[in-house]
Amino acid sequence: MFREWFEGLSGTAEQGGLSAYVFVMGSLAEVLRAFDLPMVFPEINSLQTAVRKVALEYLNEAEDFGYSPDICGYVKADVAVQLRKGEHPMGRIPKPSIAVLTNACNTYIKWAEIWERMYNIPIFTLDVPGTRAAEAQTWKGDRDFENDRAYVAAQLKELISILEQVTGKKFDIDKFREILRHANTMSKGWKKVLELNQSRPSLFNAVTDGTVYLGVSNGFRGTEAGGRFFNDLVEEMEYKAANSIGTLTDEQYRLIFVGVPCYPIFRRFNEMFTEWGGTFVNSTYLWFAAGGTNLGFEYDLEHPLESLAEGVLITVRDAMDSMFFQDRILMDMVNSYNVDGIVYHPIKSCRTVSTGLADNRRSVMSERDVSTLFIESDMMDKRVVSEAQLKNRIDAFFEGLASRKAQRKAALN
Amino acid sequence: MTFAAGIDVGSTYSKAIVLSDDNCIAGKAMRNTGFKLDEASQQVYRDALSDAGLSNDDVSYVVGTGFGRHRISIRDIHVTDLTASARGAAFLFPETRTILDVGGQTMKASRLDERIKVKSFRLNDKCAAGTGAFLEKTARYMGYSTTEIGPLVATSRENVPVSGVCAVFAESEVINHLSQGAAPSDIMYGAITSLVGRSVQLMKRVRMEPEFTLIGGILRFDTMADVVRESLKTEVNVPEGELVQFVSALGAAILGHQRLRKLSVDSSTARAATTSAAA
Amino acid sequence: MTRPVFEEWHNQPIDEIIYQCRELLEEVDMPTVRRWREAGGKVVGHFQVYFPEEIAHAAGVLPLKIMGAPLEPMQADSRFGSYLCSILKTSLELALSGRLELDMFVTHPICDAARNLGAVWGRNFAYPCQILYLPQNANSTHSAKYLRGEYGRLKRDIEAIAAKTISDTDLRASIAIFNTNRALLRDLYAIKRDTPWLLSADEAYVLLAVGGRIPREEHNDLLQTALPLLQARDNKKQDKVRVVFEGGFCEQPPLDMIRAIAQSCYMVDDDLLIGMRWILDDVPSEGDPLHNLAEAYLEESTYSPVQHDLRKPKEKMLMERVKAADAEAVIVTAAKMCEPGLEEQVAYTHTLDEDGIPYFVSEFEENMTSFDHMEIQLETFVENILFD
Amino acid sequence: MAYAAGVDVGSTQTKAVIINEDAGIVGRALIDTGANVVLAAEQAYVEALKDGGMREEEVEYVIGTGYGRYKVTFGNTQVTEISCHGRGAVHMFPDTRTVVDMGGQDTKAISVSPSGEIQDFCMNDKCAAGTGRFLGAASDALDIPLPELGSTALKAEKAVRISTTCTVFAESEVLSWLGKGKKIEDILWGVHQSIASRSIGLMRRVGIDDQITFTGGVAKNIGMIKALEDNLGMKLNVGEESHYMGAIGAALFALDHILASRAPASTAGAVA
Repeated sequence: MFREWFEGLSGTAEQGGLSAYVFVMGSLAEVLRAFDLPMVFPEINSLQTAVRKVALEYLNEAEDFGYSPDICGYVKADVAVQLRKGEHPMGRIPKPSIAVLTNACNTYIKWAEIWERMYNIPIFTLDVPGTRAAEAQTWKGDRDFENDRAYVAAQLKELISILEQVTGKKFDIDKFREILRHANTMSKGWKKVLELNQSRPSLFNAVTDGTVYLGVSNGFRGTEAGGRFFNDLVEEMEYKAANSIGTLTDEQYRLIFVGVPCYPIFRRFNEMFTEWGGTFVNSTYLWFAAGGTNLGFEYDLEHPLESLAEGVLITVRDAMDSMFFQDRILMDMVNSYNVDGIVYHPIKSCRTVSTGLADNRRSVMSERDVSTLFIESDMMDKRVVSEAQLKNRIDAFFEGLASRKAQRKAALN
Repeated sequence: MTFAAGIDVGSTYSKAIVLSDDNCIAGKAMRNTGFKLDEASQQVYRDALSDAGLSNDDVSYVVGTGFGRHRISIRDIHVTDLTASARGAAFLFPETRTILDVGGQTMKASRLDERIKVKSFRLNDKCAAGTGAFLEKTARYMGYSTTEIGPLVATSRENVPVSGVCAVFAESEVINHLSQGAAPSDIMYGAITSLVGRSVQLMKRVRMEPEFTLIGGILRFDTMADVVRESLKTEVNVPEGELVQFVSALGAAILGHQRLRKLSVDSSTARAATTSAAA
Repeated sequence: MTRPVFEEWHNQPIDEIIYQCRELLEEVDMPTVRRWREAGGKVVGHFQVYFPEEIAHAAGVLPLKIMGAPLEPMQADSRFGSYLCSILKTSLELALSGRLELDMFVTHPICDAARNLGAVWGRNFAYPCQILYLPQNANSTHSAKYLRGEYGRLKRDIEAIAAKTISDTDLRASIAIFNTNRALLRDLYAIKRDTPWLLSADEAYVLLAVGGRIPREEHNDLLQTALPLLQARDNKKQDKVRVVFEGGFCEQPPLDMIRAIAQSCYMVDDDLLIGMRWILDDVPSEGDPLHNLAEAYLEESTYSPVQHDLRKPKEKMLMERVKAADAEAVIVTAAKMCEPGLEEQVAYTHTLDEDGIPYFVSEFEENMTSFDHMEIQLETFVENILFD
Repeated sequence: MAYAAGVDVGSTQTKAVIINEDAGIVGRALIDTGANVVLAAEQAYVEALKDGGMREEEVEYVIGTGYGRYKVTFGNTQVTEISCHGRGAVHMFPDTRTVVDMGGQDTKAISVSPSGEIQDFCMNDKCAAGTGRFLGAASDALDIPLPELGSTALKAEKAVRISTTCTVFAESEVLSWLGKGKKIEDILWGVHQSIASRSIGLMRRVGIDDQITFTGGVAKNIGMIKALEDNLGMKLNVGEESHYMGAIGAALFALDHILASRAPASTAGAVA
């Protein structure tokens, strides 16, 4: 699926066709597809350079251009891709005709400013007010919610008219309704798949397999293929659950992963856990990086635009909540997913997902009897990924889990 | 014959040069700085004078520079080593446009214009991973002294990558390499390559242009310059022998003579003014 | 509040006034806040950069600018990871160490780290902690209307802690006081720009910054007294480079660093504590006050790396600042680990290169104590501009 | 009589400890790790045997720990130094709930259960800032031998605030303070303070509980003990063997293993 997708992009690049740069936390694919705008996810392009072990070249090129070693690695890898006229290990990345972003990550805004300067293209920031304080979500009917929704709705109208100018196409509400239908299928499926992993043994690894599903949900939202993929996935997982076919032959420890994966050593990172019989049953990455698709929000096809505003507000807000106010959600999951440990992985690149994880961890540990591991590295920059140090901490973490287990057994006998 | 002196008090070594007005180096000296900066500057100055066979009265102007420039009590003025090294480098290699100065504690890159003014400069301010200390720590860790780095690397056959995240963490990396049987010479070479990587990056940050002149203590090891040549794929200037460590002191002395000329012009015009007034 | 919380400067010569302001700023135990609370006053702490302080003021609550402090974040460190700016840690440290007591904490989405601070603060303190969602899309026709609604929400939350309803009359009165304050600050900056020898950069900074620690009425008194005294100084004009300092919009450089710069330069304009000077003109007093505040935030405001506005490309705005201040050079700084600040540096330097304006780039941290790097850069810079 | 051994291969020093069945220390050795890690492990072990006056065959089980734990080629298995320091500390001071270990390039804070299990731990991640090495740098800069640093620092009147975090730059900051005429002891005390505050940050992450045991090479430094105690407002456990704690813990795990293999019902030694 991804190959196809990247080949599609290379095609667009060669023919110099239109393309929209979008982000995973609120891609607004539903709207862009209605205009048949090919979507480019710079975040995914950047992480691919890390997975393909060439990230450092790209980072260095951006740092030579003047960007600090301390800023987001995704931004820097993309700057280098742009400086290299779209050259990318997986193909050619087209230039943007427009960039559509949300405030879910403030660095998106700084990032888009770079393209604004390079290409002077329209930049559209859909501003989605998030939850103001822990446990303080507002809902339909509440005056504060309506104030936010009116704001989002107005911006969506503005986005649509800009897209009409950029593409020279009229907005087609029926086509749009069709796209929402597919998006609904996907959200339903995404939610179900995550829930199914509560079963023992766990059916998929939330960090390795989960990241692949995430890619599909971002790249194919609003398409029939995307909907089908998740329907099939649900079936597959239900079958595995019924026949208790686990992802590990011998599941010892059930873990939650908090943060963004360590892409420079993606497989190896996971092995350091599976070696000890640990598997990730869920990951906050699958919530925020899916832009809240995990909520299973379904659009009301009778009132597509109104419902879009509500849906975007609720899902993007949830993506943000799952970064800032996630401690509560984690506490609940410790029970529902029978979790032995939580792995916190703050990274140098990203303050959005990393700031305050240490505090989050404190509050989870104060309310739940669960082991946690706190390891720092990066999603892009192998200069700050020290495998030896990671292994040392991970081993100690499992040694602790092992002796806890032993103690519990002893207590039972 | 008038003389000017340049005194460069660096974090590790202090250097002094006495320069005649026909730009000949009359005498020079170098010694460890220690932490009594003013004392160090006076001693190294005295050494340079005796090397030149001159006395303090023979020297009409003293310019201080380097990390300890503010503490040199015998100075007439002080300038930073960026300004001083620009003059020094341009004196030795008139076409110099980009200077890389790698010392024990800092790494500096600067770009000059044709009038030897520093147009743009960058210092490493992250951590020591990008400085000479990184090499010295790596060497010391493998049981070699700083002076042995040069000969050691000369025997290197391949490049064992040493990521320069943290000068101290690099040590545990070195343990692994060593216990996996890598040769110290190759590890050292790897360390130098990683350091050069950072220096080249710093030069790119100042939008480097040829010619390149490399100065500073670390350039004592020819390998450093060779690796820079390789990665820039162009020739680089390196001052002869120990002169590579005296470039700032030299530049300071040159600035000293400039000031002297300016002062004499001013005073003569002043005299002219008074005489004409008298007439 | 009848009794002032900051009287030390009263009936003092200008140097003494400035000294007292510096003392207050460097006092990490927040004496003025303590006095205010002892007198029964409530305090809303708001994280740097912009906050509509008029709304808190109208409820008789002290709006306190939380801008970090020169101290070791011994407790706050355990709440955060390695890769973070200092101001976030030291701000939380002020509260965790009991130096700072609040009745409400507000942060806003100026950057990812600052936004997350809302959740962190909330987990550590019982009083209300929230995020004020200032619009990140300044170019929607609906932004002002939305912000008006958001201010309405904030107003209700402040009324709750103040146990007082805020009338439009209250708001108009507060807006008038803040208009005066903004006008006085514009005068302060005019002196900096037109006669920089009359007050050094560090003096100007402390006169500005104390405003974040005391009621605005008091700050107005202070400035109304100080400005004429400054103009009456008979300092000689010196041969110094006129520079613009960019990069102080959130975390503040240490006072010693500003002093170090002032020794060799005239800092004729800067973005230090830009939030206090965010609104450029008087906020109209007639009409709906909250709407006027919202409108002013979007339409009558300066720029910073943490607000995206299609109408204000930051590098263009910087060039205008340089021109308006008739500056010869720019010091492009950023706080260590400040994502938006560091990203902006690239656009700034590329434009400065194109326009051939001398500059140097550096990073600072609010609690750094040695400036070797800063000094060598400054001196080289000055040496190369002044002598030939 | 069977014996158990632990070999802790650290970044700067390698320690070996041999204990008897009653967990009494009968032999120990400490050498510099140097370039050849495998050799260092062997030497330390051999010296510990010599020190205890026993033959290698008498040792039933050997556990390697520390950075070079996989380089203890003659060991039966490996355990991380984190588990070992926890275990060792609780053995030496049974009421230990928090362990702070300051070594060559990292500082660890560990919280342990009464039975010595690791509940939680934190280490410096980004770089060697605020580790024992910081003191090494200061001692180089001031050329005062490491063992005298602490006592010198305690003569201080007022700590100089050290803001540099980079271990290597510490050297130049220390020098520049000297240049500015600050007293050596005040600067040193500042260095101790800055390390203490960073490690307390780590300790607060795992939660500070009565009692705290201070282990690792730096635990010999009275200045650091004072700095930590002042800032924490509580006393620390510091033992003669603090330096050997990792090796002791490893030896105890080895002993668990020996006993467990004799009595299969036992659940001890789950780690090893």
